[in-house]
Parts: sequence; structure tokens; C-alpha cells
Amino acid sequence: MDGLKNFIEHYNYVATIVLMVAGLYIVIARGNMIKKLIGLSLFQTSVYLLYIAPGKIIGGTPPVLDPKITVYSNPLPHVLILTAIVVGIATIALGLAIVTRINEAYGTIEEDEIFAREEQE
Amino acid sequence: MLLTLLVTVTLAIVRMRNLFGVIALTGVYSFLMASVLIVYDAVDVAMTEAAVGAGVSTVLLLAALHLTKAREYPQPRPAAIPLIVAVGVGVALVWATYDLPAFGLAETPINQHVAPYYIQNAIKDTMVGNLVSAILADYRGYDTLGETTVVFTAGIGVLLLLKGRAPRRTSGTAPPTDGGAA
Amino acid sequence: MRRDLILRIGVKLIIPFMMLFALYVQLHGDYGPGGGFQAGVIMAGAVIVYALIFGIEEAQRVVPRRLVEMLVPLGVLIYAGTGVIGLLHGQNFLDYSVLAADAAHGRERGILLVEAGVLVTVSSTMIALFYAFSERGR
Amino acid sequence: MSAISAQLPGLQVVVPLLGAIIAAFIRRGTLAWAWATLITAATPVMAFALLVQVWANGPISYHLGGWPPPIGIEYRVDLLNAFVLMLVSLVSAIMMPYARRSVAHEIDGDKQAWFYCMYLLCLTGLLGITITGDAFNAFVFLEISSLSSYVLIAMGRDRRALVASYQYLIVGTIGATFYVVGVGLLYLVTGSLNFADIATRLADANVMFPRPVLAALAFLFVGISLKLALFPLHVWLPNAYAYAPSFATAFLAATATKVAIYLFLRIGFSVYGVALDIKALPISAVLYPLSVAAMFIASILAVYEQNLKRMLAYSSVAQIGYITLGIALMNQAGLTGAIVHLFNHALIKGGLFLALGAVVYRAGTIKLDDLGGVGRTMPLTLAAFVLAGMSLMGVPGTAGFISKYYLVVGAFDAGLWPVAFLIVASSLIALVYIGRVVEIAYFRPVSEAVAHAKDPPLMMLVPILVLTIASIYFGIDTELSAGVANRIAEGLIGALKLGEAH
Repeated sequence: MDGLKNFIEHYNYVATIVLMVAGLYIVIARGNMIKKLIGLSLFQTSVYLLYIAPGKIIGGTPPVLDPKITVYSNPLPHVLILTAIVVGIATIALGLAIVTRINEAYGTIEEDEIFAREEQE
Repeated sequence: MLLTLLVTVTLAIVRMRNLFGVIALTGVYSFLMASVLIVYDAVDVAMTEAAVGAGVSTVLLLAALHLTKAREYPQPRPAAIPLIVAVGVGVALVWATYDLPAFGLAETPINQHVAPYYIQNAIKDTMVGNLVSAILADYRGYDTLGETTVVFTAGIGVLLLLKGRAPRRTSGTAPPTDGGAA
Repeated sequence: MRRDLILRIGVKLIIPFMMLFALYVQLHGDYGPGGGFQAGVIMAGAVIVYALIFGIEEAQRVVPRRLVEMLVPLGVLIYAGTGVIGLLHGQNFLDYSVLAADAAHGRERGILLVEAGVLVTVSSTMIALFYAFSERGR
Repeated sequence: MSAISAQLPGLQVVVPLLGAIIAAFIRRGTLAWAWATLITAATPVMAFALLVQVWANGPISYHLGGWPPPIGIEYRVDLLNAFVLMLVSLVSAIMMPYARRSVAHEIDGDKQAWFYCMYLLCLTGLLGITITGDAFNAFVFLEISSLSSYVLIAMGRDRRALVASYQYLIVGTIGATFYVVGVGLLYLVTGSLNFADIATRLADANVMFPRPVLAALAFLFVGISLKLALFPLHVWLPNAYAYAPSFATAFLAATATKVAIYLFLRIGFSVYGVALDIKALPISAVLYPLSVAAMFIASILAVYEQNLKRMLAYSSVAQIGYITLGIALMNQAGLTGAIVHLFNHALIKGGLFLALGAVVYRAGTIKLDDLGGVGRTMPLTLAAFVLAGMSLMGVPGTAGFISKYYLVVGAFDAGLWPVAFLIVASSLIALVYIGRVVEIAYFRPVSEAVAHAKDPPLMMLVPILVLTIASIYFGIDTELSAGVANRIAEGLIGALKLGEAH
């Protein structure tokens, strides 16, 4: 019973970790360069929950000040994750630009095919 | 529960081979993520995630897909090693988070140490009632300058990569000699 | 797509509202959720929708590429420049308290300025990305 | 004057940042180069002033936005990062005159201006990581430097540069995300993002949450190791260095990995080491085998490499192994060796890669077999290459010898004489791969590719010679390198909280 209770109390972490594992798996296992970038962005997104979930206080409200309210959820993780989201999309945009150029240069965006071509050269 | 739905969509993304479908699913994923974030009181973050994840990144991914006309085909890649690495990381994290404080408590270090200062003083210091804005633009404004610089870097970087020279044809050109600068 | 009158008129009607909403999100960021980044994305969204319906040349006539490329660094310059004002007054970088007679008003003003910087860079970068990717396709 | 000196920590990063922003408005390549040179030249001046201040008066704390830590972001300059700031900015400034011809040769005319903008952003990012006292701020600047370096690498002429850049982007982003996870876990258990503040709160946190504290270290370790190309996480590095434009390779090789190593030292020693017994943490146990593997395997891979840039890239992986070995020793001499090698290796590799860039500029190839007799057609360039190569091997009288000397002494102090033997043995492999170049460059008939090559113009030659001479000079006069490194190591070790044995 204790294990189950702990599982439920930490469910947010468990979900985070599943997302992270899935993202990392896509990045390592898949050879399609766009799919890899999607995996990368999943991997980055999972981190959001790691930061934000612990800042939530049950009974608290969003951190916008209001004289009637006394308990707020922690705003600092929100700020950090806003930054992380922006950094994430910037990385993906740059990655996609590079993939577009790779496609022009090689005619494919499958890693295995590209490596095979370089072997021949 | 929303988180379970999120996990389900993620697994679908892993399995699916049709890239167009995957991109549509990432849009769904982002909206679900935004909903979860609202539940966690992170309204600013939710708004951004919806705009970026479902909006910007979907547009960019579709644009790139259109340019590359790619389909992902099943490949005979061994799946064992990636699975071991990814699951290994996961197990490490499960092990690590097991004795972290349970969800929703106020008496945890992150809710006790720096955050109360912002909640108590932001309006006095900055006259801005949205604490996220106050921290984002002032207390940790330097991070945000860095963040804007990251956007700037990516913007100029993409322009550098995609502007100018007409696309080279995909086949027929001889590969440049070893070491570049031919 | 170009012949679709309803779509074109609909878009023409919607775009001012998108712009207005972006401004609302920008300025309301002090009291509710929102801020330069979100507003920038919405603003860029308006231009991108316009480009999708009326074609990229038409969009570039309204928002020239040259202008967008100038705006990308300009936003960061506004942000960093706001920080430099603090330096010029002998305070630390990004200390906004010097921007008005009392510190709190100064900081409020500073936050407004830097959020404007974020808006400019984010919206113009998004538009620039869109232009870059769509022009590559032709 | 005093007003300016109080603002120096801020200016150290703000000046190159503003420089990069303004460079984005510039269209002409030559103008952008002149501007970037001016900005870059200003950075070592500020770094030197900071180093002098810190040397005399101890650490400086600079509060960005006027907010004291941990509320706001702090720049904290101590001897360690003042030294790294000095190193990064000085090497960059020396390389700038070289950039003009080399970049004009390898990058399309309409793209040169923005290339310099990217370079300045990368410099800003690296300086920002080094100077900051805030864990999350370090991540933001890490991403500035990473994104700009992906672009710099992708600008290489060869289409393989694109693939190398893509792979680096994937690996680098995984690394950065691991770093963020680590910082997040630390934040969860301490409630703070400031390095110094985390350090004071970590001991208590370790009592309540021992597992996350250890896991955070693991994530930070892996994340930074991906960035610093610790063996076997180095796979992105050889191709990235091989296909990037010559100037970008030399700049990144001399600076980027060094800054990652600095971040590792900061977290390992100034955060974990201050709060917990560092010798009880599994840092050394992991670093020893990986460092030794890097020293041998990467050196041997270098021997079999035809592309000289890739050869030097593998050699870099090996040299990083020496630095991490010095860190693993965790004693005065070992740590001094690590820090001094950080410095020496930046000079040596900077010089070597610039020399190769000159070969690319004149001969258009760096394939070893095509370069027969190049020592006779490009005498000064190759002489510099060989001298820097001798320093790389650690020949007595060169800077490389000083590094190796401290490392060997550190190994003996730790009672690990086999490690001392391995250091010497692996250095002999460097003799093989540098010797191979000497053989072909001087003892083969002049080949077709290099027949009409000659030494590069003065603007390119002088930086090569300056770095080469420095990598010899610091083997004779060790005051500024080993002297400072020694005091830094003293400071790092003195602050450690050690177990019962002490």
C-alpha cells in the first residue's frame, strides 16, 4: 500500500520520466532527421513538468497578485521554463534549417543513407 | 487524467511512421501539455507552450516536411541499445525522484527559499502584479536578455543557412575534396 | 485559393483583431498572463496568415524582408540598450530604477521597454523564419 | 575610472553582446571583420583588469539589475574564472587578424558579415558561461554559444559540414537538456539557482534528499561531458572540427571545450566539493578510466587519420583526457596540471589549427598524402606546426612539458605510479602522429597540390607564430600559466570539505 501511495504522490514525476525516455529513445533510435528533432523537442518538453509540477501548491492560485488571495504557486519555475521553451523552439528551427540544407545536398534525410553514401566516397 | 493522455500521445508519436501524422500529434501533445500546465497554475507557460508547440513548431515542421518531401520508412536499425540507454536514464530518474517531496506541498525547499521574496515584494519593487512578468523582465531580466539573444541567434543562423545560393541539385555534383575549400 | 473571396475578406477582417489581441497580450502582461514573447508570436501569426492567403509576394510588399531583417537585431538592441541606460547612470547593467524619479516606477517602465524589445525580435524572427523556409521551396 | 572598473564584470559580456547585435546590421564582410576585431580586442583588456583586481582583492560579485543573489542573477569572478576569461578572450583576440583572409576564402561574400555576428555571439556565450554565478544563466549562455557554433560549423564548404553540424546540434541539445535536468533537481532540493547559495544549502539537502543530490550530479556530469567531448561522448567532435571553416575550427577548439571543462570544475569543486566530501562522490572513479581511455584510444585513432583536421580533433579528445585525469587526481599538483594544460592546450591547438587553415588557404587540401614536401613550400607555417606539435607531445622546454610534469607529479602524490607511466606512454603516441606529418612534409618530394603553395600573407602568419611562440614561451616562463594555476588549485582544494581523514 505504501508503494502505491508513493506512486500516486509522485505520479507527476513518473509521467515526466516516461515522456523523457520516449523522447530520448526517438532521438537515438530513429534515423529520420525530422523525426529525431521531434524526439528532441519531446525530450525538452518533458523537463517542463519536472520544474513546474513541484512549484504547484495545492490550494494555491496562478501567480498574479490579487488582494483577496494569499497562497500563490511558485512563479520562479514558470519563468525558467518560459526561457527553456524559447530556447527549445530556437534549437528546433535551426535544426530544421540544417535538415533542409542536408536534403538539398544529399537528396535524403535518412541518416543511414547519408552514412552509406559517405562510405562510398 | 491529463498526464496519462499525454503519455499515450507520446507513445503514439514513437510508434507512428507517417511524419505528417506525427506532426499533427505533436500539436495535440502541445495542447495537452498546455492544459496540464494550466492545472499547475502556470498560465503564462501554458499560453507560450500552446503558441509555440501547437503554432510555431507545427508550421516550421510542416514547412521543412514540405521542403524535404520526406517519409520515414521502417529501417532495420537495432532498437536494443537506444532502448537500454533511454530506459537507463529513466530508471535513474525514478530512483532519484523517489524521495523528493510529494506533489502539491508548500513546505518544500523551492517554495520556501527564494520564491516568497518575489511574492511579498514584487508589487512594491516593480509595480507589476503578474509575478511571472516581474521576475522575467526584472529580477531575472538578464536571463530574458539571453533568451532574446538565443532567438536572435537562431533567426540570423537560419537566414545564413537558407538565404542566397540557389539550392544545389541533389545528385550529379561531385563531392568536394577532403577538407573543404576546393 | 486566390479565388476564394470569402476567405480573403475573412482574413482581412481577422488580421486587425489579431494585431489588437497581440497588443493586448503585450500590454496586459503586467497584470495578467502574457508578455512580449507571446504577443510576438501572435503578431507574427497575423503576417503569416496574410502571407498564406494572399501569397508571399503580397506579404513582402506590406512587410518587406529587408525591414524584417533589420528588426531582428533591433529588438535585442532595445533590450540591451535599456540595460545600458542603467550603466550610464552609474548603476549596474539592467538596473531600471534610474528610468524614473522613483525606483519602482523606473522598474515598471523598464519592464515595459524590455518587453517591447522582446516583441520586436520575436515577431520579426518568426516572420523571417517563415520567409526563409517558404522562399527556399521555390 | 573607478566607476568603470566596478562595471567591468558586466561589460565583459555586454560589450561583445552589443558588438554582435550591431554586427547584424552590417552588410559588408570587411567592415564586419574590422568591427569584430575591435570588439574582440577589447575583451582581453577587460579580462586582464579583472584578473588583476581578483588577484589583489579576492572574488568580485556583480549584481545584474541591481538585485542581490539569490533573488537576482550574480556575476561572480574569482581567480579560476578570471583566468579562463583571460584565456578565451586573449586567444580569440590573437586569432582575429587571421580571420579576414581565411573567412573571405571559405565563406561566400554576402554571408561573411553575419558569420562574424555568429562568431561574436559565440564569444559572448562562452564568456557568459564563464563569468556567471547562476546555474540557469549558465544554461542560457550555453545555448547562445551552442546555437552559434552549430551555425559556424554548418558554414563549412563541404556538405559533410551540414551533417556534422546536425549531429552536434542533437548531441549538444541532449547535453544541455541533461544539464537543465541536473540544475532542476538541485533547484528542487535547495530552492536556489545561485552556485554559491546552492553550495551553502546542499549539505542540508543531502541529509533530506540524498538521491536527487547524487542524481543531479550525474545529470550535470553527463550533460557537461557531452559538451566537453569526454571519451566516449566525443563522437560529434571529429567531424565538427574537420568540416567547419578553418577559423571556426581553430576558435572552437581553443575555447569551447575549455569553457565546458571550467563549468565542470565549478560544479564539481565550488558547488559539490564545498558542501560534501568530494572524495566520497564517484567523480574520480568515473573519470580515471574514461580519461585514460581517451588518452590512448583517441591518440591511436589520430594516428590512423588521413584528414589532418580530424587527426588534430582526435588529438583534442586525447588532450581533454589529460585535463580530466588531472581533475580526477584531486590533489594540488594534479589540479594545477589540469588547469595549466587547459591554458597550454588552448594555445597549442589554436596554433596547430591555424597552421592547417593556412595550408587550406594555400594548397586547398589537408589530406596527408597530398601534402608531400609542404614543409619546403610553406616553411614558416610548417615550422610553426612542428614546434606546436612538439609542445603537444610535451618535449622538455615547451609548455606541454609543464602540463605533463604537474600531472605526473600529481599522479605520484596520489600514489598512482602506473597512472604516471600511462601519461608518459600515451605522450609517445603523439610523437607518432606528429612525426608522420613531419616525415611527409619534409622528406617526401614536393607534390602537385603544394607545388605552388607558399606561406600565407602576414596577417595570417603572425597569429600562427604568436600562438606557437607562446606555446614554447610558457614552457620557459611559467609565472603567468603555472603560477596562477597553482594558486587557483590551492583555492579550489582549500575550499573543499573533506571527510574524516583530514
